[in-house]
Amino acid sequence: MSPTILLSLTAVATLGALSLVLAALLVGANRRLQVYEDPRIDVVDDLLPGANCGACGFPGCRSFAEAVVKGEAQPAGCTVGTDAARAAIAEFLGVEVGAQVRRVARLACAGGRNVARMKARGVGLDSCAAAALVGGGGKACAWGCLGLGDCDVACDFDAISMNVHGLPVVDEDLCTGCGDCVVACPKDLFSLQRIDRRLWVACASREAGDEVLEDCEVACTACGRCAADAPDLITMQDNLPVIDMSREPSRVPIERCPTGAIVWLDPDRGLVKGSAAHRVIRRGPLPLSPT
Amino acid sequence: MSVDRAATPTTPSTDEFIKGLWRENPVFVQVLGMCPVLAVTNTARNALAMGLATMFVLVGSNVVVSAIRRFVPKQVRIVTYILVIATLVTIVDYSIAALSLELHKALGAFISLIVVNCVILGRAEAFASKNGLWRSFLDGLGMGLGFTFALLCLGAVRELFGMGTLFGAAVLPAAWQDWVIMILPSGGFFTLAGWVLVVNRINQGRARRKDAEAA
Amino acid sequence: MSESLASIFLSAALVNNFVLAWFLGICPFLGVSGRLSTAVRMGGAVTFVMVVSSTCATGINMVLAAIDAPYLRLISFIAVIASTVQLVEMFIKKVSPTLFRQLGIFLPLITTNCAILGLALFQTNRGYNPIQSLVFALGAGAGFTLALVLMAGIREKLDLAEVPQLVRGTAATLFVAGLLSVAFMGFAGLGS
Amino acid sequence: MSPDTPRPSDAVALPPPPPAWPMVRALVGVGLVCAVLIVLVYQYTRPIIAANQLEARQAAVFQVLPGAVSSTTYRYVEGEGFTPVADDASGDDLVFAGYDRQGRLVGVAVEAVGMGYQDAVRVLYGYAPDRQAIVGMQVLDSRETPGLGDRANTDPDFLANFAALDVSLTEDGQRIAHPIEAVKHGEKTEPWQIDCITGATITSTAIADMMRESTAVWVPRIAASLDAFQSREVTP
Amino acid sequence: MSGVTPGTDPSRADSRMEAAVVLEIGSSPHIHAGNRVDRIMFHVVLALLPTTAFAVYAFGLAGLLNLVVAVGSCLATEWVACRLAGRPSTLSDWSVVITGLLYGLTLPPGLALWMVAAGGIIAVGVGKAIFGGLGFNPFNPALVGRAVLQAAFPVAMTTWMDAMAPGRFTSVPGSTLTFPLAEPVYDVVSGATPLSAWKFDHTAADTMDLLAGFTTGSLGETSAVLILAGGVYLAVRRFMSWQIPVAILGTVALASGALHLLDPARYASPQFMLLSGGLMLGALFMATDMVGSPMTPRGQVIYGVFIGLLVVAIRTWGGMPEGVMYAILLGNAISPHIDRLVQPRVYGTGGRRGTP
Amino acid sequence: MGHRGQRSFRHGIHPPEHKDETKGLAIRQFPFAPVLVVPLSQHIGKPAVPVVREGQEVVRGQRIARADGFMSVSMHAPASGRVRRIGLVPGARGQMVPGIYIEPFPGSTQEVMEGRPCRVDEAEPAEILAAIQDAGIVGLGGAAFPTHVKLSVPEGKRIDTVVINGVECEPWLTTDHRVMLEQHDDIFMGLRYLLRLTGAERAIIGVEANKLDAVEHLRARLPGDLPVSVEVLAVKYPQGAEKMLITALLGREVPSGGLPLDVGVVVINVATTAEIGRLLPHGAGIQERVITITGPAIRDRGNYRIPIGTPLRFLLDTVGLRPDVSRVFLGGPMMGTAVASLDVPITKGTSGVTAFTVAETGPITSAPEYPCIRCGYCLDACPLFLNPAELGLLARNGAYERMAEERHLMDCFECGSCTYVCPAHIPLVQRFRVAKLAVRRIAADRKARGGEA
Ligand SMILES: Cc1cc2nc3c(=O)[nH]c(=O)nc-3n(C[C@H](O)[C@H](O)[C@H](O)COP(=O)(O)O)c2cc1C
Ligand SMILES: Cc1cc2nc3c(=O)[nH]c(=O)nc-3n(C[C@H](O)[C@H](O)[C@H](O)COP(=O)(O)O)c2cc1C
Ligand SMILES: Cc1cc2nc3c(=O)[nH]c(=O)nc-3n(C[C@H](O)[C@H](O)[C@H](O)COP(=O)(O)O)c2cc1C
Ligand SMILES: Cc1cc2nc3c(=O)[nH]c(=O)nc-3n(C[C@H](O)[C@H](O)[C@H](O)CO)c2cc1C
Ligand code: SF4
Ligand code: SF4
Ligand code: SF4
Ligand code: SF4
Ligand code: FES
Repeated sequence: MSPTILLSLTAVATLGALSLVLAALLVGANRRLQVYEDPRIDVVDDLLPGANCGACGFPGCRSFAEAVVKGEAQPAGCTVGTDAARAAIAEFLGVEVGAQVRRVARLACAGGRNVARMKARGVGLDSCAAAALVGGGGKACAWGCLGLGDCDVACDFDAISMNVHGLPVVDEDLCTGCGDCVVACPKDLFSLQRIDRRLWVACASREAGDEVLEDCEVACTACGRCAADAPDLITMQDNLPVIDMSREPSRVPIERCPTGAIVWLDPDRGLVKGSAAHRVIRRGPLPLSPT
Repeated sequence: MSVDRAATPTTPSTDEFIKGLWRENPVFVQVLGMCPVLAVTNTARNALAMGLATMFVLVGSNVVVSAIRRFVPKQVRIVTYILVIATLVTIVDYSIAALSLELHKALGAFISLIVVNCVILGRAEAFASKNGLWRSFLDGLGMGLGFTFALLCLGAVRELFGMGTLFGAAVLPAAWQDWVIMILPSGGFFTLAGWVLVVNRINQGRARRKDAEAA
Repeated sequence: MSESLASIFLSAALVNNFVLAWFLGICPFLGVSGRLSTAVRMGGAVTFVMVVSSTCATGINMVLAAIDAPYLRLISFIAVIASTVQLVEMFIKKVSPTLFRQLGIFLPLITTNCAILGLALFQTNRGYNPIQSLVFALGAGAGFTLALVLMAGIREKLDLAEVPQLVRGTAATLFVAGLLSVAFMGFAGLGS
Repeated sequence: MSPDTPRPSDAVALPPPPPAWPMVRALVGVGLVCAVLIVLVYQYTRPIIAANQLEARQAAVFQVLPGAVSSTTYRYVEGEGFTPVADDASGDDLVFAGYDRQGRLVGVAVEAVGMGYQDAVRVLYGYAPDRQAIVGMQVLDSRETPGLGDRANTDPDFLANFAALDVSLTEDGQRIAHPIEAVKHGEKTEPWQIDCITGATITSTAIADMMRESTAVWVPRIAASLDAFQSREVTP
Repeated sequence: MSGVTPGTDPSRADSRMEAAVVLEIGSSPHIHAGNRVDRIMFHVVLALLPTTAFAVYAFGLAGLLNLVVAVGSCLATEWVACRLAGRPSTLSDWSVVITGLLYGLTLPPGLALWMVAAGGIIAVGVGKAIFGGLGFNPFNPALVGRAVLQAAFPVAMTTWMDAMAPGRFTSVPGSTLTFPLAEPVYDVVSGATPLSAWKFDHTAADTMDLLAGFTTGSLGETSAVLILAGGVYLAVRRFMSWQIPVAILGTVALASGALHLLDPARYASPQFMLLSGGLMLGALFMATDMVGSPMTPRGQVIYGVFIGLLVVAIRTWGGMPEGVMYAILLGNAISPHIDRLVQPRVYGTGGRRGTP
Repeated sequence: MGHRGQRSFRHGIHPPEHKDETKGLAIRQFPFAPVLVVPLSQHIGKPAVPVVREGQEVVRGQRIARADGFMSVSMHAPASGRVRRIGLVPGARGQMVPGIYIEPFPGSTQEVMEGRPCRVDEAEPAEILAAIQDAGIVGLGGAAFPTHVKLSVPEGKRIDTVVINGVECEPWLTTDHRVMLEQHDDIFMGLRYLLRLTGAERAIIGVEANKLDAVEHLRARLPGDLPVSVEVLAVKYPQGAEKMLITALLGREVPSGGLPLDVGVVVINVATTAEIGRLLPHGAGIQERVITITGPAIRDRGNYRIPIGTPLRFLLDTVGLRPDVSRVFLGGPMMGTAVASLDVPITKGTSGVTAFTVAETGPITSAPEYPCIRCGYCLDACPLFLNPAELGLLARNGAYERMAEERHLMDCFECGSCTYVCPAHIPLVQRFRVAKLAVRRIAADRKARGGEA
């Protein structure tokens, strides 16, 4: 035999034996050590956006995927991803997409620096939470937005931006309804609302009477006109109108509001006030009022 | 049950070639195959040789893996791929030794270690096992070139500063003070860090320009 | 060469630290050194695999010497090591899903970790006997773990630092690696 | 139910255990093909590599034994002395005799190993029995610092130490009369001293040390069996 | 209820709040101890001045140029780094001056000035700025500068000139003024430092010489007395923790003392170990840099012992005659772990509990 | 200051005391404001429920609101007058809270109305407890925690020591000091109630060494039949915090997350004790308290007995305020809360009003914030052995949950010692307050979303 053939035989025999042993080991291992995990979870997880934002109410995308596979949640529960992705999941699992009306964050305050007064000079950390801990942040209205943007920082989706008057503005297209701003705001001004409920009370002041206008020119004075005009939609509680969100909203209640505290959130035109609301055209901030 | 996630490629196949050069450069962007990148780049010549050797194995393994991908069950995938790669590396190893013993000595164990270069198995796993022959070939070629390019970047800088030469030829004046650290391990880390900074900077600039265009 | 076991260990762990002086296992060194807890586990896993593969390599060397087939060394090393790692991986997945999740995608990367194969090749090149090989593997594993743990400690600290955007990530890690490597030069000549 | 077989509530079938045959087939098949390939390449390159290695070794031998043009490899076996072996033999009991154009023994080249600044350093030195001296030295393998320790192989001043390094034997031929020692740069006064490289005292000392130890073993052996090397037919 | 009711005295009517005031709301505490980072740093500079002055006296013009370039390059790098990062300049906090001074003091006098500048740029650039500046650097920046130089130019960094050389105030060695990036040529090369003399020739320097600083070595490793004085000043003013230097010096004394007792011929005496090389400067001014050292006193002792042991090990068994720099850098590397493991025991968690 | 041999706790700080300004000034009666503002929630717990109508006339000491459940106490009219309005009143933290506006009758004699007395030697413990709740007594040391809740010992626990907190470690304030000097009889009477109620075998009054006159005063008058001693402690802030006080006096350590009860102790402030001793024998309720009005911006500093509900504006008008005032805070400078509005009233928990001028606050507001240089001063200051530096770094990066899980954030009682010493002027305790709030909100949000996952 030529040396090449001899060598080849040794090599083939050795490697053949080696790979046989390895194959046997792996086969055995696959039999005995295999851990079962529903492979569909991986697939669904892959189809989810991976933002782990919690808008679906689950701790992360993967646990949502597990829930969807188990049938405990519907694909539509993820409000962040695209419609196509939701449809793909539904198709893959052979289930309904499910209906879920999107919820977005709504801010119950319209008191920007141009209309709401400060009564003390805040020093220290540049954060609403920190400011709220000392004297409530120095805003004359005890309920109002401090405008230091904790909500802006908290939002992972860039859906919140601070406007020139120091008020957060929510971009409805970007908002996923994850609720991070709700947790972040020390004044509890954010809440998640159905996107199709466009009647909104942009005020949280529980004080009544025209004195509140000294603190904020767009505050609700609790005059009750809105509730009077749409009694089945609105009730007055604690000096604030409360909208019944289970009902189809209408624009009627905003019409006679003297301060424009109750508004219609038009998707295109933004915040629409009633015709009776006095117009504020001030652009600069109100001066600090001495205490 | 399984959804083929790379089912229908939507990109032109030339993209497979180009992406490895910069956008998905295995070294600067993916940070893979770092050991040879650092270990054998103390001279430009070593870097080039290592780059070419790796490219050969990368292209070869991509092609073979792509060819046999349908016959290999997923449980033995890694071992099988590694056998293929190891064979190719053994071939390279012997070939280099036959070509130049000196080069073989300079590259040392790192030729053998091409087997475990994460880039190679990474491409086999992530790309070749899911794509056709031609695309896999292009992918291997592109990644290999990108890898070689990165190695050369390091090798040239390290050799120039460390010895005042390039590919063995003196390019700096005789009075040049060598920076010994450049050919030491720490110099490898620093040079790579420097290059990553440069790449980051370029990419940042690009992103900014793109943003500006979009706006 | 009949080196003493202590000097083999010291050399592999400190003087010629696998990661910082020899550039072996850089990928996991850069990849898994973000959190200390993971780093420690990865170090343990690598050390374990090193011991296993060093033993395998000793055995393979004997067999190959017997049949005089040095050309099969590389392929046998890597095949055996790869399957062993895969077995270990499956074992861990079964025994401790948490550990598995923490090491995540890096477990398969141990297979493609130069340090493992490098160890097998070096011990062969240096002609270590089985006991020396074992000590060498332990030293290399300890050195790898040490480098990883030191890096992780610093990276956790840097997580809270104001590292400039441009440097954050890989570049910062590489700079720290370079500085660690410089610091390890202090061990030069120890144990000889 | 054991933990590895949880069944999802909705009846998704557990995947069947993977079939063994395709796995074995794939792995063994690939293994066999690889084996053949490797053998082919090995067969093809082996002679070339061997020739390269021989050439490299001979080049080194010729360098440490100036004047030598051919060499023979000898193996030393305790009690039996030196016997010539094939040129591609390996082991750490080999020495290489170098011969000049006339077939006369120029000297014997010996390998020595020791711990340097960073890692092991391997050198080859040439011993000329007639001059009772080392006549050349080359570093075969080292990981010393470039620009410092690795100057041991390039620094002409340092290499000059080994042009005629005295290793004459004592009267009884058992020991070196003046063991090799290293001294700081510029302090060499005796022919058996090695003048260190500035900035690389450690490497220099290491080389001196390993040569002292090696010569203590090999020089008496070689000197005692000079005859074994002399019997060499001239190859044209 | 004794006393008069206030506010009823009509003569004090003017003191009433005539004008409304604007209040400031800040959160408590509303008072502060009054110490400030820049003041602490300034005191460190003060404490370093005697050592610096002596270095200039001992090495003359070369030493002065060295220190000026060292401090200048560090300051310049910091300024550029702040510009690049878009931060306000931090030069005024004095910390870079410390870095520059200490870095300069670790260099061999006569080192080419371009190397000094390169090292200064590395010290602040790679040692500090890339990690976010003051307070975030994992390693001691001054030592990073020196360690990188040592690795880059090992020959230049181990070529020494004699202290107290005549004519040192009128001329500088040729190597100092080497053309940038060119290899220096040495004219006045001197003997070895006490440590390398011990390592390679086994000759120990005189203790009194070491104390006073009449030996060869880096700029700042000469006068142990002045360094100690500065350190004691800082420790007394609580600007630096005394635990670290005490632990380092104590460990070195104990470990080398034990070795010396075993074999006085092979192992140097403890007083020699303590006073030679950069140990004093390192233990008192560099290991104590709070940024790279553990925060708890117990952790600081562990850190000090670790550094001390490493110093003895490297000097005794390692490849190099001196190991303080590497020991401190390695100490920096483990200090996050010391900090993690040696946390103060939080009140009310285990340990002392009350018995009801 | 570290008086050798005097007991204390470890760590802590030594801010300048500034007590000489007022400690020699006897307590004076403060006049009635034209309108008193009585928040219904001056304590921790549920607000009280009004039992009067708008327009109704009330007599000083008359109950105007009743406790709403156990975690609540009654409110009493601070003056004879008319209820003008029941609505929202400004709170110290800037919020609007429910409260009652009372217009005192000018020229009224302001006799205090008494109720059913609770006799110490006859009453059952449960009756004493009810009487304390009825008297509207809450912790006057600052926290305003309902005292009866604190004194209700749950099944299986035992109190062996009642600690009376006369430490008053807060700089500037001298309220407790004056109470100890002027109301020793009330204190001892209160102690009788406390000992009887808790069944404790002894009581210790802890006083810092800067009030040695009070110590001597009390020691000279100790009733022989009471197992009570007066202990002198080294001067150190925050020794008045109950955990530190317990450690200083008894060497016991209240477990993390636990209460003094867990080590068999209850801590009651001297003023609270005095109030118990003053009110219970007459069945009266709290209508006033002693406070220190002090600070560089105040003209007529002193210690005053002031009606609850006095608005700050009237208070400062009365004592005179310098025009360069910059901050007014309720309490002392270490723990006090700065107010944004002078409409805020004095409540039961207010132990002092301090006003600073720009001279004091300027250097603090203008000091630049440096990065943490890891000097460890804060570690040396924190009485709870937390690691404020690490916490500060984590807080800066918003890692609130890690702070709570790994670094005992929730143990921090916000004493501010760390901020006081930090040379980098990092607002540490401020960040910790935000962090604690965030941790609570996140936890609440989790809970609301359906449990831990
Ligand atoms: C980065 C670095 C590399 C070094 N490399 C070597 C080396 O390869 N060989 C050596 O003998 N010494 C080496 N040294 C050690 C020092 O140069 C050592 O001080 C020197 O060997 C002492 O010799 P001298 O007395 O001639 O200065 C190195 C030092 C450093 C910092
Ligand atoms: C930092 C800190 C400091 C305190 N200082 C005092 C003090 O000086 N005097 C005091 O009576 N209570 C002080 N307290 C409140 C006590 O912890 C404790 O609540 C009080 O003594 C209990 O008595 P009380 O409920 O009667 O107010 C302090 C609390 C904290 C957290
Ligand atoms: C939710 C809650 C429950 C409490 N329960 C008790 C209690 O059962 N017994 C008690 O002695 N104190 C209790 N405390 C009071 C505290 O131990 C402490 O006295 C009070 O918060 C004021 O102390 P400080 O001023 O030191 O913070 C409780 C406090 C809180 C916030
Ligand atoms: C006691 C003390 C020692 C210091 N030692 C050093 C030092 O060795 N190296 C250095 O660069 N800075 C030192 N500094 C300054 C400062 O901490 C240093 O610039 C920071 O390391 C930069 O982040 C020291 C400061 C103090 C207070
Ligand atoms: S909405 Fe809330 S969080 Fe956002 S800026 Fe206003 S106060 Fe701050
Ligand atoms: S009409 Fe406007 S002001 Fe009146 S209650 Fe409605 S929201 Fe408030
Ligand atoms: S505020 Fe909190 S962290 Fe700071 S010293 Fe006080 S208890 Fe410690
Ligand atoms: S006192 Fe300030 S600077 Fe010092 S360690 Fe604490 S937080 Fe850092
Ligand atoms: S190349 Fe070495 S570990 Fe990746």
